[in-house]
Amino acid sequence: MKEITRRLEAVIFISPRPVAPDELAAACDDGADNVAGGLAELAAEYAEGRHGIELAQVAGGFAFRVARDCETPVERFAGARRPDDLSPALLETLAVVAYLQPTTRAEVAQVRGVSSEWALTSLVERGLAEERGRADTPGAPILYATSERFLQLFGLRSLTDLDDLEAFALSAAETDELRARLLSNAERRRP
Amino acid sequence: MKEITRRLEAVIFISPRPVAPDELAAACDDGADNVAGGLAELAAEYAEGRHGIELAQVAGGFAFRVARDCETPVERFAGARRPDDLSPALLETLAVVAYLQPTTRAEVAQVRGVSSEWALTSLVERGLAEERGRADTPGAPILYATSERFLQLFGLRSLTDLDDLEAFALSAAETDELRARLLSNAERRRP
Amino acid sequence: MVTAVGARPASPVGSFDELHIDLEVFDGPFDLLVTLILRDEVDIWEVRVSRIVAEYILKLAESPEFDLEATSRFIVLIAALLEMKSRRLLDAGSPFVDELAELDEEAAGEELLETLLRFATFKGAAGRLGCLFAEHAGRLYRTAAVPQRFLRSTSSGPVLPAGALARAMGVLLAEPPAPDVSHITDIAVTLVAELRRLRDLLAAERSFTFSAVAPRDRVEKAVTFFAMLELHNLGEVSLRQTRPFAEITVTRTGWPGAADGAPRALVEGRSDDALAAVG
Repeated sequence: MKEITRRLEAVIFISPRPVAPDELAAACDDGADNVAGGLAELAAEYAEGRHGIELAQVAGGFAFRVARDCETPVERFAGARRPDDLSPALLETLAVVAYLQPTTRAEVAQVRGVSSEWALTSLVERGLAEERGRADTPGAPILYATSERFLQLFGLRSLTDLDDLEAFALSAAETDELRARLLSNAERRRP
Repeated sequence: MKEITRRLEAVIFISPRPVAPDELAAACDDGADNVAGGLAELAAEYAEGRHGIELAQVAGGFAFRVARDCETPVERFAGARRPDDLSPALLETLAVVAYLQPTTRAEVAQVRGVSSEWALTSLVERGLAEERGRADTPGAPILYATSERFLQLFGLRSLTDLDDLEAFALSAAETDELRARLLSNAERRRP
Repeated sequence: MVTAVGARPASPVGSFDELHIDLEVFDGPFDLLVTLILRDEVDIWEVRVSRIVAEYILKLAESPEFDLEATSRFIVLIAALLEMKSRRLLDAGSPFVDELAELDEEAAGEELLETLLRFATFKGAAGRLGCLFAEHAGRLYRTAAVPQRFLRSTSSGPVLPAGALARAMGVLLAEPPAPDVSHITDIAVTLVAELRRLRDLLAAERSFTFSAVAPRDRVEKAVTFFAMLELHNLGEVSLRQTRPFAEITVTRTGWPGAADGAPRALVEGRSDDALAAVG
């Protein structure tokens, strides 16, 4: 495998969504021609029937997906997992994401008063939260929001179904005030 | 690639966490021997340098990860995801938990000589340690142990991969010397 | 006393590099001092613990940041030094000394040694873990969730109570109680202030008793006592106490009424141990 092909493989592997050719070129810091050549080699390597995963060209770019004839073991595996046993830390993090979304890792950490990096990663792994683009602020941090699966597991039709916060006589829609209130409380909790 | 190898590849690819051999056997509905054979073939396929990803044996299971020399494009694409650094205090606390587990807050404090409540909370929050029931002693203190994530972040297959604690003890000569000096000092002070 | 200031031995007890100690028997960083004490190269008997504490408190007062971790370690070490030294005090001609007390001293030394050795072992292990973390924590694993379509078997209806989210938020939204600071006394400031106050008093009165100038509060009284010992250590006052627990008379040195040449105060030269007894 060529160098560029291995790089493309790594980027497409890590991405939770299809990656467009220009994103791939930017990530690999390489020209469109080289990227196209690498993609061709990768497509041949992961052609149908060769691996348990295949390289798929879908709307928007390239992604690995489970080969059709390997779906049954994957379903069996995913079904056996208990993904929804949330620790207090995860539940709290999920609540912050749910009520303040879209929100950043830094904001969640600030509100909770502790580094919440692992909690967010864990929620993403469980499919309860997902990345939703990047904030238009310095450093362009990743924005997090709750997922479809989150609504499903909590039995909510939409985010407006979230309970109003009684302790805070304010509907969940007024997130800016909520945010300010959370941050000021966090500030005062700090030792 | 054998059928079983392709199935294993699909399951390991889809799982956000390392998959244990028995989970793999259950998902593939196959025997341990076949699974072991498939894993060997998969390991050979994804040996270092062959692909942009490699098969890692870590935290009690198998997982794909980005090859070292392909990390730069992935980081350029996904942003730096390296977990926050651990302070010396957190590493010390983690060492005590790792070697004495399951252990209590009091035991950790005793070894370190300082209250380690914050450090333990922080380790739990970072997903490196977790509560593991309560001790069968007066007061029934919470027991702490290291997590699967601890093994993964520290590149360990299992806890038995930890170096022997004895390896870090001062040498017998150093210890004897220290003791002799401490005690002779006391001796000399006697009337 | 100090024989090995040049080569700096590795300290198993945590670093206090910034804390510089200037004593008659030792001039250098605090962690080196502790190491030398443990190696018997500096005699704990000769070390004025109160001086170290005073240096540290003054450093804290000057420092813009408060390092809780370092301060905790410092307090533990000071406590250990005081315990070692107080056992020596008991040992030196005290009528209470018996075999038991001697055994206790040995046992205490052994215990301190064991504690330090054990901690050194775990510190070594922590260092190794730090290396492993540096090497492996940056490895990139895929964290994408399992696609929805593979989760058919678990997606049959809600399994988590929506109310739990609002409750979790409730914790964060609850106004934190006002911090209880009743146990905190800003000793750093008070000590400096007390030194100034005692000097002012001495300028005016030249001699007074401890109880006449000491505040009522226990902690504040200890600070005044500490300030008084500092003045004594600096040679600015002499102290006289006729018997244990009797009134202490503080007199400015150089004044005709000062007890120069008279039997020195009980606390002379052992101010730190006397302080430990008060504390």
